[in-house]
Amino acid sequence: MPTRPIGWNVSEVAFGVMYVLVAVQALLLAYGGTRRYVMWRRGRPLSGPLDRVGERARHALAVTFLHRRLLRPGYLYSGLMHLFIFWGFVVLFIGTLIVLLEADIVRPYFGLSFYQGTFYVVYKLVINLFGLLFLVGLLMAVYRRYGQQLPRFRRSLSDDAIVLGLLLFLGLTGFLLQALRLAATHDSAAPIHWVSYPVALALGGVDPAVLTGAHAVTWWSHMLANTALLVYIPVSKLAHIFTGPANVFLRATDPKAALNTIANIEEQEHFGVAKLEDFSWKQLVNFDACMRCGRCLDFCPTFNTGKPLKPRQLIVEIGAYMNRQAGLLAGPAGPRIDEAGVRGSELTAADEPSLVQVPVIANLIGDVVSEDELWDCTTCRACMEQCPVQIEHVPLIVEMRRNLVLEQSKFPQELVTLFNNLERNANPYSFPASTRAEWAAAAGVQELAQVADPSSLEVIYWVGCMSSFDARGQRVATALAKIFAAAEVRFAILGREEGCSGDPARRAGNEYLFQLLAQANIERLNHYSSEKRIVASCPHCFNTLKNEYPQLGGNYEVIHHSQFIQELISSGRLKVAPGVLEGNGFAYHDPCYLGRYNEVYDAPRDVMQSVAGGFAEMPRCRDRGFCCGAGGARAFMEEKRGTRISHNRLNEAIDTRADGVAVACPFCVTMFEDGVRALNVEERFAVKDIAEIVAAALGSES
Amino acid sequence: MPGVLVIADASGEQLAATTAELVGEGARLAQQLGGKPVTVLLAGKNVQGLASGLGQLGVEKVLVADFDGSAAPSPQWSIAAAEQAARSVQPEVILLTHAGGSRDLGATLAYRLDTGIVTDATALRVDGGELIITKPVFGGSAIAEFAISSSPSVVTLRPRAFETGEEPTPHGDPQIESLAVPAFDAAIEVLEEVREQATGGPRLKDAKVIISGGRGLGGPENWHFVDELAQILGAAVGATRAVTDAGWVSPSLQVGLTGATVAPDLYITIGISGAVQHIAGISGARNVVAINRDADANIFKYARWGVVGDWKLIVPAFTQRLKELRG
Amino acid sequence: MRAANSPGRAPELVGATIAAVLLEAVLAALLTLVGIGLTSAGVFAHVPQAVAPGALLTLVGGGWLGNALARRDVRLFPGTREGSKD
Amino acid sequence: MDIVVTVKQVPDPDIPPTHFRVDEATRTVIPPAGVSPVMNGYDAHALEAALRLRDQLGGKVTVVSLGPDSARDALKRAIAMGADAAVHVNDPALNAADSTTTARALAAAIKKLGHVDLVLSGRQASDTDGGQVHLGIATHLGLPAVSPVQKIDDPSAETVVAERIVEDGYQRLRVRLPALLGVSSEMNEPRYPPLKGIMAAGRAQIPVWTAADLELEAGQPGKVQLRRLYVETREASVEIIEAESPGEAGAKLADKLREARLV
Repeated sequence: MPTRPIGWNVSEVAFGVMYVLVAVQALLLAYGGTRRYVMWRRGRPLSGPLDRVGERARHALAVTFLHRRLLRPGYLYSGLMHLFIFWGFVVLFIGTLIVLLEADIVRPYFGLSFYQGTFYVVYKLVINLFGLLFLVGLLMAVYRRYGQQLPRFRRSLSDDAIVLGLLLFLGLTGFLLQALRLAATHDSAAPIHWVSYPVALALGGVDPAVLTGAHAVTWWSHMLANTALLVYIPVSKLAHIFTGPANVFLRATDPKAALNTIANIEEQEHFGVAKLEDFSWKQLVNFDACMRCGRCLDFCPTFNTGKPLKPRQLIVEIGAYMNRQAGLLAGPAGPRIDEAGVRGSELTAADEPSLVQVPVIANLIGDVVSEDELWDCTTCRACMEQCPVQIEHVPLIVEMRRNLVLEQSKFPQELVTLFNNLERNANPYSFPASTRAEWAAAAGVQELAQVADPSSLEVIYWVGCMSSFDARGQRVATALAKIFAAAEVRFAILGREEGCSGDPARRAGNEYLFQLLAQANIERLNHYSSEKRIVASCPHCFNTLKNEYPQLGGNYEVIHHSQFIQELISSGRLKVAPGVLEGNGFAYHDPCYLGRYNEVYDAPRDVMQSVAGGFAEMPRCRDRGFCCGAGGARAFMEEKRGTRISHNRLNEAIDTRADGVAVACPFCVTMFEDGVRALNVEERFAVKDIAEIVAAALGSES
Repeated sequence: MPGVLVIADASGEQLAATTAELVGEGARLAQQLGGKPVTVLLAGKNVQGLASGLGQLGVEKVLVADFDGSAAPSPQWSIAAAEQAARSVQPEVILLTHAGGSRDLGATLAYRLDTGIVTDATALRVDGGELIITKPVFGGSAIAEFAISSSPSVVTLRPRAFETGEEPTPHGDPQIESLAVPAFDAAIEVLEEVREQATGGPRLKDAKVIISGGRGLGGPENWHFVDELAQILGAAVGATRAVTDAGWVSPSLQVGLTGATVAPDLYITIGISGAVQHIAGISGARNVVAINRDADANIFKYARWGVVGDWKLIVPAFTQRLKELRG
Repeated sequence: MRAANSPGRAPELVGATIAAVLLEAVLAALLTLVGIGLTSAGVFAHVPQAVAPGALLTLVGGGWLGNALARRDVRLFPGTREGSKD
Repeated sequence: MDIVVTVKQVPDPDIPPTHFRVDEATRTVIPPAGVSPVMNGYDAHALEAALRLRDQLGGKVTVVSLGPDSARDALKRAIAMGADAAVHVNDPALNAADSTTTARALAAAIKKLGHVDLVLSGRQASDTDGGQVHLGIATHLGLPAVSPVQKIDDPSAETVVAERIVEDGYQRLRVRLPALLGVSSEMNEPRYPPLKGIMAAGRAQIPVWTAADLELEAGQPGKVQLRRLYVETREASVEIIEAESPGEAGAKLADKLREARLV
């Protein structure tokens, strides 16, 4: 009957101490956990109760136990690494409980024992397997962080080393204990401990007394390390064991592309976030959920061009600030993550407020997070898309922008011009609203107001400011008009009745201006039957109309022109001559607000397929695409820090050997057009909206 | 014997260039008003020497108020001097230049004399015995004609908008009378006067004329063409975002949505295609001139005059001709 | 805690003394000690049945104590009192 | 320090010249559709300067504007930016009046306000580009005036130091208070109003003073009459200069500009 004596070679004193330590562990674990909870409670209450709890729970479980967000294309290594550590940890923990069950309950109370025979054999085989996986995962982690020279791991914290060290030590001492006992007791069931068995054999020749002594020492260190780990969890990044799943559970479920609205803004006294208490308690959990994997940095436009804003640092520093207030020695509060020195970086120490100098009481904006960091963000969503625990960086940043704009009116000078123009002309430029439809007259496009019978129309074409005023944008709008004509789509534009959708104002934190602009547009759109489909050629307008206007009572069916064109082609209404493009064709660039925000990845690709007979896919594409640098009202600000985002992306497109880049957003167009001129490749590299490419393909037809 | 009083800008070492224009226009006006005399007031620090120079311009009578203080004369001293001169001469018209200290001197003087003033005039004419003053308003978008019903009529003239006297008959040494400046309230004390070397001409935001360069110029080595032109026209220098991004010139020169918003009378662009980000900054410009090789460039949509071709050939000739025109 | 909880205030925490939480803390501590007593008895006097309840009491008592201290904003770690500029 | 700022509402200076229309009969501007008038740019700089002085030394900032009902928007903007109070001088007899009458009316209004340490005005307004009314106000109030000012230094209860822009340089002047300064755009960047301010402006009650309130004998003719207001006719589309050679074109361009008296 294979089994083992529980507590072999463990003195009564040792056992006594072990149970006393339980008190210490419980005390500090509870203290740390409560301190964090107390901090969260300081946040604002939610507007309503949590919605869709069941769905949230299912999602959280899938993310936690199946690693839905950790095991993703491009992240196989780190995904498996974490899977091994996670399941190793879980199974070993259960294993310990089983022993406790046998020793302290089943035996004493029922005089029975299940810890033997077949169960025992299976138990040992499984425990050894997961123990091994645990070690493998940890070694992978060590290599990941200290072996591979990933830019995002250029610097690590003592916390990172402590956590890995503790876990490794536990795993190794665990197996060592086994091996020593096997060697000392000549256990007949030794081979089923298939991992530690070889070690036991190796120790075979050693004097049993020595083995027994070594065993005792190892036992103590193993148990003390275990205590240390449990105590360390709440004050270190290990807290993510609990906060991670919690954050995933609490994630925003409403249309992910919509920013929250400030209800009856006129009555508010206080706007956005100036201090921790201004965040909702749900948002505060974000800062405790981060365990610094750095995936948020991989496709981050500001991190990869050496700007002050680094999403991980933002979260870590606010988190550390919060934990210092909580009275916890949170790991990050020690040395700081500092990605300075990544490629293209021109950062000086001055660019980054040093956390070490941040006292417990400090200004969130200014001392903990710099204004530069907040204004750098293009709101491209790359960080949120990649974050395994679904931290919501962009809304956090916009909240702080809101405070700077609406309350302190502190923001880059360029935005003053932008806001004034939006107020006066309902467009970001200084053109009178009355000139908005001038391009249309030339292109023979009708304004809705002039249409005798609007009900006869199939769609309303939402042009957007860029395509209404910018000569380059007008070419796109005209191309689209040509496509509509070719497919005999009855359409009209709002023209002079159209105004900026409000996206730049909202992303820049001027929620009030956004609501003014949005309400004006909703009023007019509702005036014309709101059943009409709206086709938008600007992903920013598209996203705002589709996902944010409902917040203000504007519910429309909105689609992007790439979707509409695909529809026209697949339904056969639009005849295109495929493969009209000779040469190497185009690379396709995903606009953030079309791709990541609205998951329209395939429509534009299908269109490229059918008109250009294909396209070049860039390494960074789809949900892992790279921003052009225009989002979040950045298009209207100067890019003073770091290197140019648009150039970074453009070089990637050029490296595909394509003759040009195809985009589906007027802002991407201008960013890249400026880029090709600056890089002096205008002769050999084109920038085109897919609408223009399609229109060109029509040429041979009509 | 009433006539025209010209208050010359005597702040500099020698006679300001505008004085000739004032005297020239003053004489013309005096003619139309019936052969009235022109009197010039020179008020400032050691201006005695400048008086004879006025003779060259055909001036017969000069009032000289010499400031004997150590520092520069305070605005209030200048006003006191001007007011004293006006009261003694009793002119029908008082002319000043619309530049430097004369701008506010003219206005304050007018109010002291309880009469009307029109500033920054570009043309004067006597119409039925009445002085009609033309000036651009709304930054040059419109032209206004004013008349002043009270006397004297105080007018400040836009520099370079008026011809200097056509070959004045040199009048030998003019009759010089020194003017005693009465006591005045010394509420303003001059601490120091700082002369800055004319760095890059006027400020972009307020400039009446701006020369702007774009990437079409090819590279920073060609930027001196822009600077030279600006020099000659006393214009400010501007640039597109592409140019400032490329680091050819300081970012402070950027005109456009993310740079300065300007509204000059004349905006000359060289090698600028006219991206919306730039156009957005110049929608207030009155007269845009476009020099660009691409005939379809967007800038021509906003230009009043355009030249299509290689700026390398156009600009030097343009600059040369301007030199000639401005003597 | 209440004070710090009021929104809009700078988040300096009013560090309470053990005295302020004496009663609850003492209760929790007693519970813990009873637990430890039981486990010790179980181990040293060879009454295995005492171990499990003992351990449970230790766990609950310790947890309660930690939670009580945390809620009353007692600072257990050095250098984390409000205003500390380290 | 109690500061009065004079503000004027003007047609949006960004109206493209091609869209600029005037009614020659009434000698007034016809603004293009959807373009609302704005606060004169230099006045915004003056207000910003006043707000900063107040925040530094305490006291009160009052804005005064003369103009028709629409001018109230400029005053509301000023309150939104942070002004403590506003007065709207609004009287048909005054609104159409000339610069001398305007100066007299504003001076009377400021006098009526009582104690004032400093009056700040924009160096000129972007409609008439006169740059004289504020100096008129100073003369009527018997205040020392400095204009255009690019910088205000060590303000005290008795004096301020003003940097006055002159040809190729500036003068540093110590000015005894009360005084009037004509502010130029070099001085600062006007702030964008915080939302609280915008809301406060919405609720603000702005007193309206008429000529009678100011004891002005209204209706007396001004000293400066606008006889004519017109827009120079010009082709909407660009005139491309043709010539044998590029060089010739360049020279011809110079002549064109000369004809137009632009150089």
